[in-house]
Amino acid sequence: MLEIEGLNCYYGKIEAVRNLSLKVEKGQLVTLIGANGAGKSTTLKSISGILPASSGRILFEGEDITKASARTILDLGIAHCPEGRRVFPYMSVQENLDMGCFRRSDPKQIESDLEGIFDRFPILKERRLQMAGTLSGGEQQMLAIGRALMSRPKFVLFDEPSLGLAPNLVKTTFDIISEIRDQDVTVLLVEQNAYAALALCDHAYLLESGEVTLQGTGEELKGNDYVREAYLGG
Amino acid sequence: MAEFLQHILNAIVLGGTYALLGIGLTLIFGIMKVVNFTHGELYSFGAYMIFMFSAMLGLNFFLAIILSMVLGVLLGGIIEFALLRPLRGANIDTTMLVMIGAWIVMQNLEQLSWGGVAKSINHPFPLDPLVIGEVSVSWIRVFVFFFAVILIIGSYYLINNTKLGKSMRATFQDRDIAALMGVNINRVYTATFALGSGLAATAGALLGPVFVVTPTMGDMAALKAFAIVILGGLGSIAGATIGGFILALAEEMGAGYISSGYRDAMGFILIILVLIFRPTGLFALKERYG
Amino acid sequence: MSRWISILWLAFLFSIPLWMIDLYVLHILINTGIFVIAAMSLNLLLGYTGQLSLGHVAFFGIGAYVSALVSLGFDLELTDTYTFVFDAKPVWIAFLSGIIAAGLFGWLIGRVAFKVRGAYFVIVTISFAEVVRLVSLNWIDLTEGPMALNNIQPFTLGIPNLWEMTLYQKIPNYYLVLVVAIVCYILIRRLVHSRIGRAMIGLRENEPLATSVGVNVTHYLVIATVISAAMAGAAGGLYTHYFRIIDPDIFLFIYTVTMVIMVVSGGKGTLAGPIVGGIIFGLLPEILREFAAPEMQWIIYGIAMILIVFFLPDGIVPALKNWWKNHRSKRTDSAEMDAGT
Amino acid sequence: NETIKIGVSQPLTGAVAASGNYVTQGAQIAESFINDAGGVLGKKIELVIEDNKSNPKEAVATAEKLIIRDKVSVMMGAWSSTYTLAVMPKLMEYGVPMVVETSSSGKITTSGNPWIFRISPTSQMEAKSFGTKVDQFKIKKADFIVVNNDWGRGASEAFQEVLKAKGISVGTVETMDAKATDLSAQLAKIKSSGGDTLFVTSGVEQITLVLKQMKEQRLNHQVITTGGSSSPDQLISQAGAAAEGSNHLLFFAPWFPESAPNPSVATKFVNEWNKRGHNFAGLTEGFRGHDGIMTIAAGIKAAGKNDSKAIQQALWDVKVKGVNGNIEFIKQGPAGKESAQNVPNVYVVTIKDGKIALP
Amino acid sequence: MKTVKSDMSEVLLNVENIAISFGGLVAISDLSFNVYKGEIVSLIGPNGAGKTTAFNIITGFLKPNSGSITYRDKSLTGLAAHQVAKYGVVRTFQKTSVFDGNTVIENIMMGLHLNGRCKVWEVLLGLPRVSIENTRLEERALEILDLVGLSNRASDMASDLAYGELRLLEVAIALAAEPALLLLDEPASGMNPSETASFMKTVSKIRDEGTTILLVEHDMRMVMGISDRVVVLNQGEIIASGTPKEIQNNPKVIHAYLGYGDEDA
Ligand SMILES: Nc1ncnc2c1ncn2[C@@H]1O[C@H](COP(=O)(O)OP(=O)(O)OP(=O)(O)O)[C@@H](O)[C@H]1O
Ligand SMILES: Nc1ncnc2c1ncn2[C@@H]1O[C@H](COP(=O)(O)OP(=O)(O)OP(=O)(O)O)[C@@H](O)[C@H]1O
Ligand SMILES: [Mg+2]
Ligand SMILES: [Mg+2]
Repeated sequence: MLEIEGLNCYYGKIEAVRNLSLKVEKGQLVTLIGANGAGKSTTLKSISGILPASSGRILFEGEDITKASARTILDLGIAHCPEGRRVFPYMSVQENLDMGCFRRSDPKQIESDLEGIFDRFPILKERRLQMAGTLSGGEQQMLAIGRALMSRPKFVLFDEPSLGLAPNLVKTTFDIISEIRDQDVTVLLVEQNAYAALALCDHAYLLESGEVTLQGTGEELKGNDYVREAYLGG
Repeated sequence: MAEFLQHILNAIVLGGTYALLGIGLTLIFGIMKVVNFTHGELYSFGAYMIFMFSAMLGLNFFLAIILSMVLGVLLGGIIEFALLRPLRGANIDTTMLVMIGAWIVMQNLEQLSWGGVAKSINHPFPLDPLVIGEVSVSWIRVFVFFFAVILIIGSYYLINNTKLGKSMRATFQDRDIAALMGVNINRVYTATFALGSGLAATAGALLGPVFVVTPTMGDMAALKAFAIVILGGLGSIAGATIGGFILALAEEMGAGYISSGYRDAMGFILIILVLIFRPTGLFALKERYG
Repeated sequence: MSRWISILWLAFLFSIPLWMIDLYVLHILINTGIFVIAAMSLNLLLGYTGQLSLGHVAFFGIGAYVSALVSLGFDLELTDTYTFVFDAKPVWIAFLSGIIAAGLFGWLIGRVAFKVRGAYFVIVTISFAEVVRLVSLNWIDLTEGPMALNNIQPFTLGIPNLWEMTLYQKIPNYYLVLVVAIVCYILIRRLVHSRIGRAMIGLRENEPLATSVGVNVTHYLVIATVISAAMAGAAGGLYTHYFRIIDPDIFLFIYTVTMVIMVVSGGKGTLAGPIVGGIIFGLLPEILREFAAPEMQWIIYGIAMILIVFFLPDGIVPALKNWWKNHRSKRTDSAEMDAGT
Repeated sequence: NETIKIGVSQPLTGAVAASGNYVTQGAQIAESFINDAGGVLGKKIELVIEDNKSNPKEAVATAEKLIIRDKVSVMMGAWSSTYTLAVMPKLMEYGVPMVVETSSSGKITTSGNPWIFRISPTSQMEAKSFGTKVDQFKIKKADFIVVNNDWGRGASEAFQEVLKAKGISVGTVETMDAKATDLSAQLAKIKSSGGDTLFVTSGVEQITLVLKQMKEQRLNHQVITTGGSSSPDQLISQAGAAAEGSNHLLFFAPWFPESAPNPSVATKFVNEWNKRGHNFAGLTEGFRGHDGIMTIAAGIKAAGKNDSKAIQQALWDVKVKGVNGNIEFIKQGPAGKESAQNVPNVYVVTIKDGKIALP
Repeated sequence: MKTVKSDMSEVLLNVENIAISFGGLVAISDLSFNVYKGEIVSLIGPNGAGKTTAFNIITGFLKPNSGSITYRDKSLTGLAAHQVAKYGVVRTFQKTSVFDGNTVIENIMMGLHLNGRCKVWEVLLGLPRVSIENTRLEERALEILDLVGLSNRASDMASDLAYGELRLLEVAIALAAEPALLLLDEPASGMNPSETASFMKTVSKIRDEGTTILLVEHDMRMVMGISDRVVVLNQGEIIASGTPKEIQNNPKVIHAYLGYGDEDA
């Protein structure tokens, strides 16, 4: 479904991703692990079109989206739940969720999707009218997840979705992810909570200094000594 | 008493146009975070356009107003496209400097093309004023007031209740994320700037016939617009509206009962006081720490 | 190395009057120098604390007016029967009074800044400048209002009763401005390279974080505004005693804008920025004056600003620094390669 | 084939640019008149025109440039009293005479600057001259609205004095910022004062606004504008019916050049002005540039050489037939350091049936 | 309240009955707890429980509606944030927060603000002690970078750091202010388990050098692995406190916070 070939990304002169290639099959849950600064978020950003790749190719369902705008990419069905929450601080919870379905025009469906998200994160329903910027960190994270799902994507990029969530909600979040996978939504997941991510995924890539250094099934990576040592805390 | 009522009436009528200037700027300065020094120039541009259409080309007065509005929107769009788009992501001081440059260029182009002599525009309204009891107000001002009020309500609705309004706010709070939501960022930037500019040009087109048109007429107007935006709280349409009326009232009363020399000072003193007691303007948005 | 460059620079600046026979050029340099001082003072606020003062000209003007009034003397009818008479004082006392008065107003604005930041601070300063302008325009008993204060004494240097020199001529005025500018530069440099300067920069970058490590925001904003205002006041004093006229137009917004242009185009938050920007935008109008019609002068000025921003968005000095750094690293690279072969 | 340079400092941009440009156009007409007639001392004259940007500091800068860079030995300028006052110390410093063509402040000629030669009237002179005509206006109580600068305030003081001397009472005195457009507050106040006549001193733009807004607020005062630059034509075209019946003190009435003291000079000037396609409304200002340059040329001729000191001496004795009338100087100011002042003519015109008429 | 380690008898921080609400929303209804000298206490609880708000109140960023905060017998209630820092109570922020436009070492130098003594006039006069102090602060800054393991990035711009490094830098900045009590707000979020493990060692080191630590964190491995004591907050109230073991098995905590079957812990 998604295929990246030889991707290179720069921030000014800093090279953040180097010659990266990866593949995500339809319906799969693929995870990307790696140390801080390895280039995971950068990869996601260039897939969703907010950071232009400097070279390489990104194909989505056979279509080249390397140079496409974020809007086009969204319209193809890719949603990105970005790192660090990034909610619209001066908009209410409700308005933030509305932004999530900015490109949709099926009010009935939207209403039921909204209910679905409120079921998962009841606090959001309670805080519907609160300015998102005044939410607590975890509440903002829930909002960011909800907002990404509001576009009804067929492919979701999750960047550390469990960040700042309480353990019970971390669980909820992983439940959501495996559930949407079951609904045939493809997921590319970046997680620091590598145990959970590796346990859940179909395929995993290890990223180091902007390059893929290892890949395999979740079990394989979990079993790898190096990975255990460096990323799973021994 | 008559004098007092006259002052109040004057203030209300003036406040309408102040509010128009204020909301135009609150879109650009309050929401887009561009310190827009060309706001005053769009105001005088609107005034010159109605002069051109109505006084020089002899078009229908109301048609001339509409044309000036449209051209104001267009000019705003062009400025955004040519000057701000290449600087997307630059910090606020950088864009401010460009806008200062544009301001200087525009004002002197105006001076070059129209000359320094003030222009006056005739309007189709009767010269004899509308008399209400002891007070009076000219018909053109009544027209300007209602026109302004309609535009204010329209803008309010646009920002708060339409998809475009929502995408504007989203874009200027977090550009990348708005793009992720499918907002066409470039279009929103241009539209916001064009809309704000259009409102300024409209204010100019409305006030041109009331006052006279000169190349430097925009300077004070811009300064007041900034004051109004701050008074109301950044980015708040309601705030800018109320700020506009409050400023007009303060000026009118100050000039009437304290000293006309300090007329413009009234507004500024008011602003300092407001900000001392309510540091984020009258209608501020909340923030949190941590 | 950099010490040698500064010494060369100083030697050059001090030598100008020795070989520059065109007095008009000196006049322009004096005028530019005064504005460079004002721009440096603005840079302390805008560049280092991140607070944009769009009313900076108020401090400049207060310094100028106070200095003029103290040197001229004035009387104020306070009540019908009591008139406050202030005798004329020597110019250097007047100059110091101007600095102190501007500093005091800086303190006042700094206190307000305790409450407001960012755009709100901008508008407080604009409002402050407008109010001061209107006061100077309307308090005719004191300031002569729009009629301007005229025949202000030129600067006088000297030891009382022993030796005195009145600076009517260009050359001594040039040196005076140069010395004041150097003093201001040194003071600012010391300040920003100290923990006090770091506190200011911290405020600019992240106020809650700075507070959380113990930076007293009000305190440092007040310090910055007082010093900045006092320096602007000094520039104002120099202006008054050089041009020898002062009127409410000194508070015009365009002067603040000029200072901002100088600071931002040169590179805010850099020591050399306001000097470079000040020299460019101080000299540009004079250069243009020779070639273009009045409106065209302004138009070219505006376009020059836009172009600078487009091509050097961080300002000229940071751009030069970057260029120099790349240039050097390229050179050392190739040197290493040479050594390798 | 060297030229004799004459420095001109005028506001060509900024707040009062329109007036400065008219004066400059008048000066350029005089320049070509003189040069067509063979110049002075066998050389052509050349105006070096500098823009003082409607700003006193810039006025000083223009003086510096004209004197040190262009080495002119005589100047004309600098329109507003504030700019002129700013330039004056420079005249002392470098010893260069200046013909002052517009400024009205009394201070200019009383401060003891012997390099000043003013051809425009002070507000006192204007007021005094108005005093001889005041009876025809049948004033009982007068109000004032003046621009808040030396000119407006000076005029209001001078006219109040003359009126009070005639036993006429003075009601409200209001000022307005030079850039103010909304004068409704001041007018509302004036309305409640109960006067019958309103004296207005400001630029023509603001007078237009005063007239229009008076109408809006139903103010029925008789209007008299002072200061001489009010260009009634522009008022008629811009204020329309609101201008009807207003009276204007002028120093030149270009509609009736034949009734000027020097009809041939005035007619020639007006014809040339029109031929050049300049704005007719600008004539009430433009003539000053003409008269100023004519005076300077006469001074140079009388001096016999292009030398500041000599020109200063010679100017005292020149007699010039100007557009406004005959120009010759009397002494004003502290003894030994007197400035020179001309006593100009003052006219009154009225707008009647949308036309300019002599009352 | 029950003390866990009897040798920690000196109360460093005493929070008593604080409450705060925003508009109609009660964020903290009634919160009291102690922090003893030398311990690491974790404050945990569901999202929106009021942990960050409690930090804001303790460190002077917010004024509580009621209640008091005492630090070593001195009342902190109502003090401004910079004054609280002066007493040695320093916090980090949940949302990454560094001096973006500066290098890493400059960031630490700014954190060292309270360590410097020079007055404005001394600086303006350029007294020698100013430059001596500068050198001293620079050395100290390098030491701190060493401690958190960021020395290799000393001259990089803070804005170029990756998320995890930023989190370390934040802690380093706070350390520069020489806290006696350090409040860390989710410092390990965004770190992977290995990084968290090494970060835990850093935190222990900091504690061993005499700094008491109050920690807010959702990573249970860290909380359980490092804390001497855990306080659990829910909806603005304390629902439990005790040793990590006790807390882990407390049904109320499991219900409100941990969720059933926390497989990895
Ligand atoms: N906005 C930016 N500007 C400059 N450099 C950046 C920026 N964002 C990231 N980098 C650099 O790019 C590299 C890769 O960063 P990226 O954010 O992709 O890492 P990551 O794998 O997501 O790490 P983390 O787990 O900390 O989120 C890092 O070295 C970082 O310093
Ligand atoms: N300034 C504010 N305005 C309105 N509500 C606020 C404000 N600050 C906090 N809140 C609310 O108070 C509650 C407590 O917030 P706080 O940030 O303390 O939670 P927290 O325990 O730190 O949660 P998390 O673990 O998600 O960071 C939240 O529900 C939040 O929405
Ligand atoms: Mg990342
Ligand atoms: Mg929190």
